[in-house]
This record gives sequence, structure tokens and C-alpha cells, in this order.
Amino acid sequence: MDIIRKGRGELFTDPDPDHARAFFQKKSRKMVNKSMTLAKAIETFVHDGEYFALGGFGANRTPIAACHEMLRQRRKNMGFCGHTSTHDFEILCAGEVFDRVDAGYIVGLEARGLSPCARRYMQTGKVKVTEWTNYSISARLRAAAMGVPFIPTRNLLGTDTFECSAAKIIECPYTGKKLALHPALYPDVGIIHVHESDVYGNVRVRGILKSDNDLARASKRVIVTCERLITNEEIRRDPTETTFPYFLVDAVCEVPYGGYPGTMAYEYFSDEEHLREWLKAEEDPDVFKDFLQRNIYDCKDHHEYINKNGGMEKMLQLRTIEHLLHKEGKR
Amino acid sequence: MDIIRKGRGELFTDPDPDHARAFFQKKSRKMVNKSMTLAKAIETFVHDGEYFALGGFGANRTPIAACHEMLRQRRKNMGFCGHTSTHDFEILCAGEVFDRVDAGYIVGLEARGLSPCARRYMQTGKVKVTEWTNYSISARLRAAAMGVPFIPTRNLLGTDTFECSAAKIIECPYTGKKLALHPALYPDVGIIHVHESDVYGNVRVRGILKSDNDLARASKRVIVTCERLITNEEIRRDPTETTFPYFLVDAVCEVPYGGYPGTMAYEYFSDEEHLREWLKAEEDPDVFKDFLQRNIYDCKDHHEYINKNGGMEKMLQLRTIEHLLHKEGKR
Amino acid sequence: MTTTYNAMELMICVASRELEDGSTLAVGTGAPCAAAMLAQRLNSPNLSILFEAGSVSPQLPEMPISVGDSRASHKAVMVSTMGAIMETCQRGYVDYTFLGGAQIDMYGNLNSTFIGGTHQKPKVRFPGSGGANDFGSFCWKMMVLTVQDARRFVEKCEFITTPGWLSGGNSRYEAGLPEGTGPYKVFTNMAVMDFEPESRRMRIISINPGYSVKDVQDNCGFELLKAPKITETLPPTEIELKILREEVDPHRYVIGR
Amino acid sequence: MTTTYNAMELMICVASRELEDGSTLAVGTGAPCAAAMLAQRLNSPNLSILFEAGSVSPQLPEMPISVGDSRASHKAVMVSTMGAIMETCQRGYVDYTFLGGAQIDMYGNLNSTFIGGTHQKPKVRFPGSGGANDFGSFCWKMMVLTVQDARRFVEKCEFITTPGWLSGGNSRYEAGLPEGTGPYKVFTNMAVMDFEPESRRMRIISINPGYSVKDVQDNCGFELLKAPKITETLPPTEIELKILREEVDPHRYVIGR
Repeated sequence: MDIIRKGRGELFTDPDPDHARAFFQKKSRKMVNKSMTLAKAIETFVHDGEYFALGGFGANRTPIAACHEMLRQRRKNMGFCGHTSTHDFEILCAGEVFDRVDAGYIVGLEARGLSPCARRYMQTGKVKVTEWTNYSISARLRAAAMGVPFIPTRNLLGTDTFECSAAKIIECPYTGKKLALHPALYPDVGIIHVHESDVYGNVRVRGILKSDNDLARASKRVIVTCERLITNEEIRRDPTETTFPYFLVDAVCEVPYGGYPGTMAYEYFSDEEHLREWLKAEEDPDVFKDFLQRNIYDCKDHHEYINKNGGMEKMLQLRTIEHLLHKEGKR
Repeated sequence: MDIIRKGRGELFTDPDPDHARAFFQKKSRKMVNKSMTLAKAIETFVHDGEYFALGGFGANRTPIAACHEMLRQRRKNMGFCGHTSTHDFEILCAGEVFDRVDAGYIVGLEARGLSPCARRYMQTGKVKVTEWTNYSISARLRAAAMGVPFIPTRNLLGTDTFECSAAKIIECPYTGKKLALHPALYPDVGIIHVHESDVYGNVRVRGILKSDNDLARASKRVIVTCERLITNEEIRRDPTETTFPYFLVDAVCEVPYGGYPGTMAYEYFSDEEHLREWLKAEEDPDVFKDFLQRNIYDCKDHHEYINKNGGMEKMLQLRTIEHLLHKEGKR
Repeated sequence: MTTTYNAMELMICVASRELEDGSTLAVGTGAPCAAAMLAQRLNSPNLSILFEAGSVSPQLPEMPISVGDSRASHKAVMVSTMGAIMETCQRGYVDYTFLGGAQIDMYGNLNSTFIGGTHQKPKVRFPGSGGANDFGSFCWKMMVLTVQDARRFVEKCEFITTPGWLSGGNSRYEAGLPEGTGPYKVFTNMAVMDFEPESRRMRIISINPGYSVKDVQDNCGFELLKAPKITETLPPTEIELKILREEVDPHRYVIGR
Repeated sequence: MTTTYNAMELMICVASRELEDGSTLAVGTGAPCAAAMLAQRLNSPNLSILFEAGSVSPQLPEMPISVGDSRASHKAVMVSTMGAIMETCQRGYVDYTFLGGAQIDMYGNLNSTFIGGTHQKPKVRFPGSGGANDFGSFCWKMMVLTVQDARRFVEKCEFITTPGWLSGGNSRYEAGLPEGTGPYKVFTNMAVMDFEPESRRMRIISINPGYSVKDVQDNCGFELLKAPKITETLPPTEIELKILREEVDPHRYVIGR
């Protein structure tokens, strides 16, 4: 079971499960009120130079409010987990928040096209990149959530994606097959936007989960932003509904529409018009600078951003679109 | 990454993911009506000599009706996955259904004591045993569900449980730590009792899941017994609730109280009195033979067994106990 | 009577015919998703779509913008995790995938990472693998739907993001990729290609109406093999176009490109 | 005033005092579960119990018969999978576990697999590991609650089901088990033992009321070390006994044994 080949990509985080265990051992398991403002949570739990990861898939259930707050607080020199990242990546590049990235999916916005700002930043050479795939990053978070230093998979093999990764190819001692070992990824901090949480951090998510169950478990610190707080009694009424438990969580921030302008399943659809505004503004760096100033740096919080872009009326429209209510009677 | 040490236990199943893939490739993905009687399902999908596994934990949500049917159909020479097995193990030993077992937890009934029948059978020397732990078997099913030949874990190390397992100890190529590799476990057939299923095999489970999500994915064939059938529309109304999807499933059998005399969370509590009858009857092999004749072999199906042991009146009592309704007003 | 259609409509209609009823498909947004929706509405009501964000067998009311948006899980039989979807592929349950890329070579390898410069300072950065390497590694048959263009069909990808037949022959399986998987067909505006079974090199098997073998070769950066018998691609039918235009993509998000 | 109590009540009360507020505990049914319930009702309302079947932080209305039954997930904050629970332990989030076995040796290794005969044809077969090896490998502090008996406290386990300090010294960590884990305390009807930090051999730290060091040694199959200062175990208090008897185990399932 020798190492057949090693990717030459840099490993930005420590895969040692005993180091992570030593951290988790000291983490409080007390069920105490962890609700606070998002500004306070970012200030307390996200530090320059650290490695962070975000929940959600693309612009769906993504903690956009938290991204804006990180820009307002001028976070710098961070490592970022580019796992299915789209509008979040675009914002973080605008703030030049990170200087190293594990790349699963970056710079694009799926069917919406590619972000000029993100591409410019990634083409400067200022950002160290290690290549992975979306599943590779899932598997790395899975390994960390399990508490083991790696997981074997059958992707990456034979490609340059492997060559630019930090995976290692070995021969399986049971079958002789070649496997790509994926090192555990323990982010310093994970930020996850969810539907509901109690003040302790018992969380409920509806709809697709992407890798957020494992992200919450793998991250040394976890910030939850939620559409709404619910009672602990409600959580305990139906524990089958809970997605992850309180002892993983450090901060709970109630941020309604915290995923705007992305989609929040069962709540509101994405604001495609506003996302196009972003892409358009990015084409000219000067225009984009003003755009960021108005939409992020001059805003006190996420609500001010929303008010500048349509406020409650827009939110109700997006809710109507989400629920396909405009189609009632047509199908 | 050489193999440092190998357990001497026998590996009863093939961990090769390409062999499993070849099987899964041919398996139909058509969403067709798979509802049938339990007798028909056992006849069609469970064969002498094969390796099988059951869902549920201990005597909770365990497919007891299916165990009885396997005895009635005189299944023999099978391999069994003794993962948290209790009353199911006791029944299967009574029928001498298997002659080899992966032992996580066997012969006991948790706080109820140990099964004399199961212990007698396991002390005959007629059964080949490979030792594991409960988590080891979870991890082996997880590896199979992932489609990889093994998963590394940090249990088993240093013990005779390892020596009598088929695990292998290697040194981690990232951290130098010793890890126990657990080979993928693909059962020929998995039988899982659930709360609800549609006729296609889209399944909902409430409460603890043990490893049944992975068991459904790892098993080459899957028989689902359910408390009740529901419509596909209901499944699609809230897909977050679905535990595993139809294309894994070969047969769907509506068997109300199919977990009796065990507990079915949110439905009925275990019949402790009847479980004590089992343990008592087992003490004398002649008495036990008559007991089995009356309760299994002479029964047409699970409903006849239930009718012999209290029928609907008993089921209503067990429902009352499950919901702690006898305690209303006291707490 | 002559039916008119554009290149995108043609590619979608032709590709959709590959998706037989009762098969499973892992797919992204855009043209491949349109092909899947068309197949479901015509001959393959039992076609099961899986999206990497976690959705299984949705009934798509309209084109999703993201494979993670609520359209993509509309009336799904299950929503789950990326791990669950990718493991379903890795376990061998998924028959097809459709992929694309900035570059494709004669062995069906795909580049969606960068072009020009170096990996750490690229001239043009693309999204990277996303789920492409995973789907291309795990699904039984990988298909590509793209415009025929010599800058896209290159002798050698600058970067192999997603494995095709690698360097041909048995090299894919020697690398350890799952047995029996690999590139299957390529659909362009001009032709349909498969891969010659020994060398695993791309070859023309069918020419679309209005094009010649020469047209295809002229718009390809490497030498294409030719099947013993090259057929003419059946153009989109009336019913295909009607459903595609009226039900699958009424806003012309994809077919209007 | 003298309070009377039986051996089981004593062990449960003494063990429960170890479970400080805000800690996490992975536990099975029986006496350990009673100790946890008692701790929750007295000094550790924030003690979080995890059961291997999938339940997290339940509020137990009565003693569960099975760690998978509906009592064991009553008003839990989450119900999940065995994998999720075991991974929580493996990841380092779980402070304590209570285990037992047919045999325990001087290094706290446990046998719950078989006694006599051979592994394939045992004289007496027990359940095997269940979750014991897992909890004993992963949780930070492993504790044992059992009756003091020379047939149970043996020089060497016939079979090590669950790792203690293995052969003492650094052998546990050399085997690869997680750093910082290991057997912590043993509670019997006669005494409380811990493990000497260098040799990792079991040693008496406290003697229960009514017993002597000699009693303990006479009922132990190996030589016990003695702590520099052996204290007398504080007997169960009135309030401990009242809550244990009235709220934790009113049907005397455990304390009636």
C-alpha cells in the first residue's frame, strides 16, 4: 500500500484528527443562549488569516449576509473552501478576503455566466489554488466529520485536477484497485445559513443540504445564520427534523432573508435581476467600486442592503416566484 | 503505507466496488409498482446460502415479520450481519437460518438479558464468526454505500476484536497514524422495516435511523416492509422527509405492526411480556419447539401471530404505552 | 414541409433521444437539462434526474438556473446531500451524464479549469471541475454536448479537468477509474461522434443535416476517425420542437442562445 | 441518622458525581443510564447523553429498555444515525462513557465476547463489542461500573473486546488509539479505582463505607495498586437516594437487582 502518486497542490489545513480532537475536547458543550448580531459573530469567531467555508450550494441557501459583513469588517489573508461557490465567491473576491483557495467550483454562477471580478482576481496570481472537485471537497469534509485523516474515493484519477490537488493515490489492500485518498478538511470556521434554529444552535434545514451536515461537524467553530429563531420545545417536539445539534455551534444570528439575493428553498427565490446588476457592474472596475460602496460598505447591515434593492415589496415578489404562485391555474 | 497487521477473521462478502457496480448497473431504475406480499418478497429475493442484513436497532423498528417468514420458508446456510441484533438474532438462531455471522452485537437483548437459544446455537461451533463492533459494521456499510472498497477508522486497534475481524491496520500517509481499514460490506439482500413507503419504494423513517440509510444503499437487493403505504404524491409533497429513494428497492410489503413484538417509534412500544415469554420458553428446548410451532410455523402470516398474542387490543395497549398516554396528568 | 430549427435546438433534440426510459442521469443546468426534460416529456417519463446539490427524480416545472435551486428539487422523490448523490454515482447506479468544457480532446478529456498562462497565474480562469470530474469518473456513459469549433476540439487539453479515455486504449482503467465507464457520445451542431473501441479515439458516426464530413473535420483541431458507415442525423421532429419550445424552454433561456 | 442503601444504589450515586454539568456522555442501558439520569436531575442539567442508536440529548422520562427505543429519544434535540453518533465520539466531542463486561483486567481492558473454549466454539458466548469497543476507543474518559468479584477482575482478559490501557505504559497510544483517551475510573460496590499514570495499572483511590482495602483486594484477581492517600467514599446522600428511587428508577428495574 505504497503511495503511487502525490498531487503537488498545497494542503492549506491540518488533516490530523488528534489535533482537531484536542480542539473539540475544549469546546464547551453547554446548552447556552448563543444568539447575537451577525456583526458580533463575525468579529468574535472569524479572524484574519484563518481558513473558512460556507454552507449552501451556489447561490442557494448561501450565507450572503455573512459575506457582506466579512467585507465590512475587512477580513483579509484568509483561506477559502471554494465548494460550489458562486455569488459568495464573487463577493469575497470583490473584498479580496482570501489569498488561497481549495477550488471545487469557483468564478462561475452556473447558468448565469462567469463573474468578471472573480476571474480578474483569480488571474492576478495573488491567490494560491489547490484543485479539487465538488465531491472531493464533500469527501474531505466527510473525513473530518468522521474524525479520520482521509477518505478514499475513485474520482480525480488520471487527471490534472489530481496533479494540482493534495490527494494521494494508493493501491487498495483489499482489491488492488487504485484509489485517491482525500485528506480531512477541518475549517477554522464554517458559516451556514439555515431555515430555523433555536438559540442554542439546534438547526433545521429543508430541501437540499449539499455538504452542510458535514461542514457543521468538521468546522472548529460554526456560525449559524437563520431565517428565524424557533423554540427549543419545537426542536424537541420532532427531533427527526434536526439537521445538526447545538454543541457544534458557537453563534446563532437571526438574519431574515440572509441568503438574498440567492434562493432560499420554501422561502424566496433568487433576485435574478439584481444578480445581473452585479455581473454588469463588475465589467468596469470603477463602476464596481461604487456599486460595492453603495451595496456593502455603506450599509449598516443586510437589511439596509435589502431596502436599497426593493425592500419588503421585492421580498414578497421573490416569495411569490419561489412558490410558483404566478403559475397557479396554468398547470 | 504497508499493511501493519491483518485480522484473521473471514471476510464473508466481496468488497470489490466494481463487482457491486456491475450488479447495480443491471438493476432496473424503473419506477414501477413493487408492492407484494411478504411471503412473495422473501420467496423471490432471499435465497439459501446468501448473505443478508436487517434494519432497525435491537428490537426497535426491526423487520420481525420478515424474520418469521424466513423461518416459515426454511431459509438455510445464510450469512448474517449481526449488527445490533437482538430479538431478530434470537428468531434466526431458532430457525438455524445462518451458519456464518459478522458479529457486532449478538445473543443479547440489551437490558432484557441474553437469549438461551441464541447462546446455545453460537456455542455449538456450527457458526463461523467474524468479530466487529457496531460502528465497524456501520462503517463497512458506509464504505459500500459510498462505492469504495474500504473506510479507515480508529476503533478496533489493540484488541482481540481486531484479531478476530477481517480489518487491516495501516499507517496513514498523511499523519503517520495507525488506522483500521474496514472492508465494504455489500449484503446480497437487506430487509428494512419503515414507517411509510409508496409502492415504488420511496421510504420515510421517523426517529433513530441506525445504519439503515446506508444498508439500503449497500444491499444488492432491498425488501421494505412498512407500517403503511402512502401515495407518491405525498412523497413528492415534501422530499426532505424521504429517507431513501425507490431505485434501491425491489419489494414493498405493507405489514402493519411488522416490528411487533419490538418497538416502532411513534407507533407502538415493545411487548415486554411477550419478549419475556420467548426468553422463558427458550430455557427448555422441547418447550421452545412447541412455542415456535405455535407462534411461527403454524401461523399463516404475521397477523396470525399477533392475533395469538393479544390481537388488536394488545396493539392498542402498546400504542398507549408508546405515547406515554398512561402518564398524562402525572408529569 | 421543412421544419426550421437552430443549432441548439438540434443538439438538444438529438441528445435527448439517447436517454431511454427507466435510466438515470446526473446533469447540470443548461442544454443538457433541456435534453433531459424533453426526453421525460416524450419517450422517457421514467427518466430519473439527479442533481449534485442533492435532488433525486424531480419533476421540473421549468429550467432551473442552478442545480441547487428550488426548481431543481420540485416534486423530487428525495432531497439529500451532495455526498449521497455522488456516492450514488460512485456506487454504479447512474447511467448517463452530460458534460461540457472549454476544451475537449480526441479522447474525450475535458478542460474546464484554465487556458493560457500557468495554473497559479492563468490567462483565463474557468470554474474548475465542479461535479464534472466526479460525474465523468463515476457515471457509466459520459456524453458531451457542445458547439463544433477547432478552438474547442483540441489535439491535447491544456489541463485535463475531467477524465475521458485519457491517452486512449486501456489507459482509463489503468488509472483506476471504474470498470466499464467512459466517454460515449459527443453531440455538436454538425455531427454526432462516438469513440472507436480499441484506440478510444473520437470518430464521426452521424452527420447533421446541412453539414459534411469535411465541415466537421475543418472545425476540429485533431483528426477525427470515421465510422465504417456514417449516417445522417435525423433532424428534430415537429413534436420534439413543439415540446422543447412550448414546455421545456418557453423563455428561450437555452434555445435562444 | 443512618441512611440505608444497597450496593447498586451506592455505585450509581457515586458514579453519577463524575458527570459534571455541560459534559457529554455516550452510554448504554442499565446502571450507567441511571447514573446519567441522576446527574441530570441533581447537579448536571446540561449533561448531554448520546445513545449509539442515534439519539442526542434526550430528556429521559423513564429508564429505556433499549438505547434505540422511543424512551431513549424522548424530547431529544436530534435523532440521527449510529454513524453520526460514533463519528461524534471519534471526532472528540464526547467526554465520558460507562462500560461493563464479563471480565476486566488490571489495565482496564474489557471482555464481553466469550469465556472458555475457543472463539469459534466458545463455552460461554456473550454479545461481543456492540458499541463498547467504539466508545472505549473514542471517548475521552472511559469508566466502568461493576460488582467487585475475583472472577470478574482477572489478571488477564481471555479476550480483549474493548481496549483499556492494553499492556500499560504507552501501549494504548502506540496501538494508534486517539491521544488522551483511556480508562479513567472503576466503580464497584466496595471501592473506587483509577489507573496509576505511569504503569496504567488499576489502583484503589477510595474505599466504600463498610469495606476495607483487604476486602477489595480479596475480591480482585490481580494485585491492586494503592493511591498515596486512600479516602473514604462519600455514601449516597438523602437527596441522591430520593431522586434515584422516586424519579430515576421508580420500578426498581436497576436498583432492585
